[in-house]
Amino acid sequence: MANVRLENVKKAFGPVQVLHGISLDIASGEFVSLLGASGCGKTTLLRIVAGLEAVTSGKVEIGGRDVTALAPEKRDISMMFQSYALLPHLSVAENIRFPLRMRGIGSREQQQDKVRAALETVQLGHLADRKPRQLSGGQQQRVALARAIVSDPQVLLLDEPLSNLDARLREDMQVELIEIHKRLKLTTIFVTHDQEEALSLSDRIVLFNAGKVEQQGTPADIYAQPATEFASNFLGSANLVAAEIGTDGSATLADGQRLAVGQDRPAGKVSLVLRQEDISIAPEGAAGLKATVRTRVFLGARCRYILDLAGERVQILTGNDQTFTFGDTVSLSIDPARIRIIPR
Amino acid sequence: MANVRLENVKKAFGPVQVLHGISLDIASGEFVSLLGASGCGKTTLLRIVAGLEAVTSGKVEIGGRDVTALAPEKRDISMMFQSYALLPHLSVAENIRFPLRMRGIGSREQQQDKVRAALETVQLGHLADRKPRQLSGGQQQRVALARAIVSDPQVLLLDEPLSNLDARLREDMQVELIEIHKRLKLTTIFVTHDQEEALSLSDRIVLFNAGKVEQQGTPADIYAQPATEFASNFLGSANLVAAEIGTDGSATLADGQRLAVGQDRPAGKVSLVLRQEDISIAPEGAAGLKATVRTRVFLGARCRYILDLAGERVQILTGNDQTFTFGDTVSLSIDPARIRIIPR
Amino acid sequence: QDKTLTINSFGGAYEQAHRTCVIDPFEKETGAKVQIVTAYSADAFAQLRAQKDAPQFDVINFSGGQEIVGAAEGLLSPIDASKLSNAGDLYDFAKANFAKGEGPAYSIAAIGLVYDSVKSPKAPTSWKDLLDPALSEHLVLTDISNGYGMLGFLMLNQSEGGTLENIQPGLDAVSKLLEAGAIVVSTSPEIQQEFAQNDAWIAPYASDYAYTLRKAGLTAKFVQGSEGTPASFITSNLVANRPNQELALKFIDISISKAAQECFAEALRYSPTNSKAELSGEVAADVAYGEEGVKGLIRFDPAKIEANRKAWVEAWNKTIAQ
Amino acid sequence: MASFLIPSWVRLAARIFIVVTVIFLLAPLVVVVGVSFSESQFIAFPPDGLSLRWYQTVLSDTVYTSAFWTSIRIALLVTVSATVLGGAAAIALHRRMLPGSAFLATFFLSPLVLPTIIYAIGMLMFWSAVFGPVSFVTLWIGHTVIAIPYVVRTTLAVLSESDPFLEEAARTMGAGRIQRLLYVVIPQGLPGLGAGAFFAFNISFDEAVLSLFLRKPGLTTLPVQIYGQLEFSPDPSVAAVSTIMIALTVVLILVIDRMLGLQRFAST
Amino acid sequence: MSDRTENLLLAAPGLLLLALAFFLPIGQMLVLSVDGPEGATLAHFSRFLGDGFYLGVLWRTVRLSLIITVICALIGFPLAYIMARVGPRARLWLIILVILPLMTSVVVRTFGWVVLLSRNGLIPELLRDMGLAGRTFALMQTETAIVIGMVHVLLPFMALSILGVISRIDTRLEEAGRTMGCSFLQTIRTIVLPLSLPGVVAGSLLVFTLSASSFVTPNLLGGPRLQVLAASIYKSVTQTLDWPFAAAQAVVLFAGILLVLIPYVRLTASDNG
Ligand SMILES: Nc1ncnc2c1ncn2[C@@H]1O[C@H](COP(=O)(O)OP(=O)(O)OP(=O)(O)O)[C@@H](O)[C@H]1O
Ligand SMILES: Nc1ncnc2c1ncn2[C@@H]1O[C@H](COP(=O)(O)OP(=O)(O)OP(=O)(O)O)[C@@H](O)[C@H]1O
Ligand SMILES: [Mg+2]
Ligand SMILES: [Mg+2]
Repeated sequence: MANVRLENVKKAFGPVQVLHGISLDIASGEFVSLLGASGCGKTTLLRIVAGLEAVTSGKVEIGGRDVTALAPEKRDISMMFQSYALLPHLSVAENIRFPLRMRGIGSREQQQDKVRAALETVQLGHLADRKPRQLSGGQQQRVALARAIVSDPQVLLLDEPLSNLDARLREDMQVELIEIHKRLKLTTIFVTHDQEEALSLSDRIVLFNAGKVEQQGTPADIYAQPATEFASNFLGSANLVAAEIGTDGSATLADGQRLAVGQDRPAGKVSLVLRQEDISIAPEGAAGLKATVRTRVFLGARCRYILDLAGERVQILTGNDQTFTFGDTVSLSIDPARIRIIPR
Repeated sequence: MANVRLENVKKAFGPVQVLHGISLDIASGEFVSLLGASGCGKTTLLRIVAGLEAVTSGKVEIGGRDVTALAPEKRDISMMFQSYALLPHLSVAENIRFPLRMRGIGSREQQQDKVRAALETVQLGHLADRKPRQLSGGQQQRVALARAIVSDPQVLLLDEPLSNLDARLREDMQVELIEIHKRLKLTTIFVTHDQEEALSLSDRIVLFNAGKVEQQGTPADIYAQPATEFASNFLGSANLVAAEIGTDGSATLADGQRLAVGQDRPAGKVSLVLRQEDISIAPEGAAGLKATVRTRVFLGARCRYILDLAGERVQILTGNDQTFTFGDTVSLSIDPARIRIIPR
Repeated sequence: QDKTLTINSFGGAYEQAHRTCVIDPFEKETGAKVQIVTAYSADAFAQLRAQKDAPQFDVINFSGGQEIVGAAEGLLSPIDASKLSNAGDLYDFAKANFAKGEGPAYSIAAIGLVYDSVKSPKAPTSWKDLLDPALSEHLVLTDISNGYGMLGFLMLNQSEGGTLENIQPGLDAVSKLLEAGAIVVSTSPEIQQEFAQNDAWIAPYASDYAYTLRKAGLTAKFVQGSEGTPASFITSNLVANRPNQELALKFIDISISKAAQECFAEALRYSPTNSKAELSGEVAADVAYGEEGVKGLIRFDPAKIEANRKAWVEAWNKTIAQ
Repeated sequence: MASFLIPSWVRLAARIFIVVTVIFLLAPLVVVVGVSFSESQFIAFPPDGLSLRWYQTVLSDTVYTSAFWTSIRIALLVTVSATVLGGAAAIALHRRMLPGSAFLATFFLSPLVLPTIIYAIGMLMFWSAVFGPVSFVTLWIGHTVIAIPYVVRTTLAVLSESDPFLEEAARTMGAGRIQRLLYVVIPQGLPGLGAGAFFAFNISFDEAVLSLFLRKPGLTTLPVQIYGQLEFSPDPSVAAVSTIMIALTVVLILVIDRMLGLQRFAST
Repeated sequence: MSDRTENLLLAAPGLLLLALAFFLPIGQMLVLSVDGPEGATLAHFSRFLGDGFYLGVLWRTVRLSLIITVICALIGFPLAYIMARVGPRARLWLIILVILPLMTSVVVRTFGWVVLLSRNGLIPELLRDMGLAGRTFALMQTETAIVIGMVHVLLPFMALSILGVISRIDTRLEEAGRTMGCSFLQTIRTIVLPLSLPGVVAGSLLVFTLSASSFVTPNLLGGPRLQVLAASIYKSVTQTLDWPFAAAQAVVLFAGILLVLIPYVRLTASDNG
């Protein structure tokens, strides 16, 4: 068990500055997700924690010890690579046994038992003797996952471990991860591009933006109170609608429709941040803002509408109870407390 | 534009039988998604359509022509690989220009324009001169996507093209894909592990199970009427609850609770298939089945409850309006028409 | 008719002398052109044999007795002595086997003792001196795959009481010498190397090489052993199956001419085989000169050597093997 | 890679290792260079006296320059022919689609297994019997034969480590056979082809035995010339020739590097 | 055109050249090995195989070739690894240094060694000065000298063969190894070495066959007292003019090399998939 501390870590690849001073404190046994846009530096950060990449400046501590210049194999970490990095010359079972062998954990029999258990965890018991090249993409990813968790390291670094798995399997794996995490109290840093995954699994979410920490907090906090436009945009896929706050505190849209907003704001031009799942939709005639349906996107359990509201494109996410089609006029309502306002 | 027809295609890798006789008809300009568990043979099927893998038996037609033994380069297809297969010695721009160069499409300037446009589509205009090795995982994936779409082939094969992208980017890319598809009327076969993606993008979904086509149909059809247990399980993450149909046609659970079921069924022991998003949850006291909350999983816009219903584990997916915590007794209701019954 | 001849020569200073003494006069006289392939006898012979369907040499020169095998295998043409204007001037032994196909000997290298006149504690006088323990750590023997080495060994053998029928005494002496620290080399440059850098004092080898060493600035001297001086013949042979044999014969004729032989002796210290050749005193001192001098030379029967070569080489190899 | 990924003692050991290896590799060359400036007639080291006389000898002697050009001509031709033939064969073998690929790979190694002299004699006998006199072409063919194994081996080894999907990806992008070779397989095999081509050049340029037996007047290669010089009158002129070769090599590589960025090539 | 035809076409020119310009001439030479005065005979083989001396020569050839191959691999692998992992500038210089010796004639280079190793050469003198060797100590004409000279000649072949393969290995595999607890050296042993095996195999095939069949260097450095098979063949061809025996020795050498190589290739090929 060990905490991880990053202190103003900067990293540049030649002229390309990738991390602009990251400071992070991850408690022992915490499960932290890194969320952020593609190319924002998540993998780079993991690699720095693992010791695979030297920092340009800054400090890395694991378990209270300064490891900035410590070799990876001395850090008692385990990392799953985004590209899997399976050893092509070893079979699946040998790949998974590899960290045990290298760290000298247990006797040969114990190692084989652990390998078997890890293979069962990722539901690949029947493929133990295959070579990685003979596996499908998702199978390879699971082998990489099994290899990362088999050795019970102090710090577990997972780089998009479930991206190539179908929904069922993904849920199963999430459950396994949580259980392993709870059982062994591993400090886990988890990179994912799937918000629901991050929100459901983590003790804490760290939101990255272009090499900086944009916001961090518990899933509920960070979801409910995005601190910046980027955060709300990234997490909730929010709509931005231009409006003007009148003297009475209510907002007027471009076409003159008005709605109540919760926050007290000085009058002026603003953008309303409307999260797509906060807006509810009803047939014409109900109270609310009038909008026209442009597209309906079927998502199975849910449904996404693209609407025209006061000349702006608005997306909403709703259940599948009522259906509207192209051209229908609908009525939108939103809890004023959930509307955030940012100056324009 | 061309249709694609598979006729009883079988494929084995040595002793491992992977495809057990697949027949598929994909109309010209159709957008078809392949859904299925990890390792079920999706990639293999794409590779057969591309001509990269010889069939063990069966026939492949593209545009009405038997191409079973035709070389891939003569098929006017374009394929995005699950592992990207970017050419390491070429820059990003050169990688994307590659299919144009190979097919001799347009002059050098036109090619460069197309490359620029494709790069913009995947939002990577600024990285044109990098080598693939200097990109993040998601960036590499987008380069592969750009390379697949740049040459406007008759048939576009995409193998999990968006798995490494964050939600925002993923939505953007989905929109771009749909627009490209509409504009050029490409026949598209799309492998994904993301159901919502499949449901929202496709004209048709083909559900795979262990090398066989389990079901196919429009997204709405396949979602609403899963034909088999596997289908309902895979698509809706359904719960199976043991019950006994009484003579009055209602179902009795193990603990004696009763509920109405829509289908007419002879009396006897059955399993009820309850889709997790069809069940609604209310505080104790409301009408419905009594259940106890085991876990609540926060998913941002949604929330998943794991409940104990009549001694069985049941998952439900709901909005975030009301929250219940561990130990709460709640009341579950479900539209009888949405309950499917399968004999036990 | 094609007026070019292809011959082999032995490279380096030898080839230069060959050019001045034989080739230039030949070209001047006939207007023909001579092309040289630089090759030792052994390599040239291998090439000749392999190319027997389309030989490239017109005249081929050997120093290691290869003409005997070549003649026996029909690779060489018999020579009609009457077509060589200078044949009459040759000593008899130099033209003994014309009919078989062996060409005339046009030079003789005398095998004796090459020693370092400064470092060596005493000037050797006889082959027996090779066995002097004081010298053995500074003695260089030559492998018998080398023509000079073969003759040197046979002479040592003879001085130890052996004969061409029995080379065991020679082999015994060699193994004794090796035990005492002598070394074996297989090519001439290695001898130079040993003398120049590695404290070698004495080696049984040819007179012309002593001269080469001297020209290279070493303090090497040559003496004939008192037991006798074996001779190595350099022969000039007419290759069979070549179109312009007339021209080739003319070339051989010039090789054995008085002028050519004097020139060779002057340049390289080879002993002439032309009885008419006249040498200056300085040159004469380094070679076997005149009827008498030549008579003192020992010629081990080349036919016997050829017949036994395989066996001897094998025996020698086993003796020296470490 | 991050600097601390390699332990400092390994760095130190690597430095020492490189220094020792370089000393080992260069030791005889230093002797050769040293000897080339010697004043004396014979090869000795350290040289006694300094002079450039051997350079004068070499540069004014047409036998060396003409032998040099003969060698260069043959070596360049052999580089091309051996790389093309060997590279093509290696690519075919790598794809493992021919029956008995493993056997064929060994087959391609066979010219290395026999001492060249056996081949030289065989080739000379064969050529004389079938075609008559040997020529430049004979030597070219002979050198190509003994250079091919190098190209096949090195290329095969490098290809075996490359991503098998790349060629497939190129096919789906419409790359025909030739294009695939040109734009995917060859770039992938480049380090092997490069090494093989260099070996081929070097083998031909340094080959003495075959050249010795297959030569004829006017067809003398530099190694044969050097070999002859050493056999018949060893003097420091051979050292001077070799020193010139060393200097030429370094200059050539640096010039190519300036022009083409060899380091980029070397890094793939 | 099918893929198979394409590959046939690719391989055919090389195969054809080898068949016509190698196997035909060499076959003609090798049949001499059973050539006797009265028709076919195995006498040349029995002469070789029945004689301890020649068997000794064969054994020395194989033994020295093995030693040379192992040493070349031991030096060549780290050398190639370092070359692959240093910066591009340093790599260029290392490559130049490795190929420089190749640009000097083998004979001349070997002469360089002769000068260094002989009795008054630099190295024995150094050893003598340090009191490590006796008065007449020389490295010339020892097996050590042969090994030194041959390693020098063949090391570049080994190093460059391995370099090509190592430069193709994905560095992320090494990194993965490190995160799984491999020390640097363990990574080398368990990941880099197995993955560069094709290069090591290629290199050792070249080095082994070359050292078994080379003649100039062993002959100059080992002298006539330490014969290797190639030198013996050379002698039979040019000195004793006994070509049938030379051919028989060549056949034996060929067989000997195959005997060593086939199990080696088998053993290493199975790991290559
Ligand atoms: N070379 C091979 N030898 C043996 N089995 C193989 C080979 N290649 C693939 N398979 C097996 O074939 C099955 C189908 O593989 P395929 O790659 O088509 O799966 P997939 O549906 O794409 O899975 P994923 O979603 O995980 O990518 C897998 O179970 C895999 O293990
Ligand atoms: N060797 C390199 N040279 C230059 N830039 C690089 C190099 N490696 C990575 N980058 C850049 O650094 C940035 C961060 O890369 P990183 O792999 O950490 O992103 P990421 O957050 O993991 O993205 P993804 O979700 O797409 O995997 C990217 O913009 C990438 O282009
Ligand atoms: Mg990443
Ligand atoms: Mg797949």
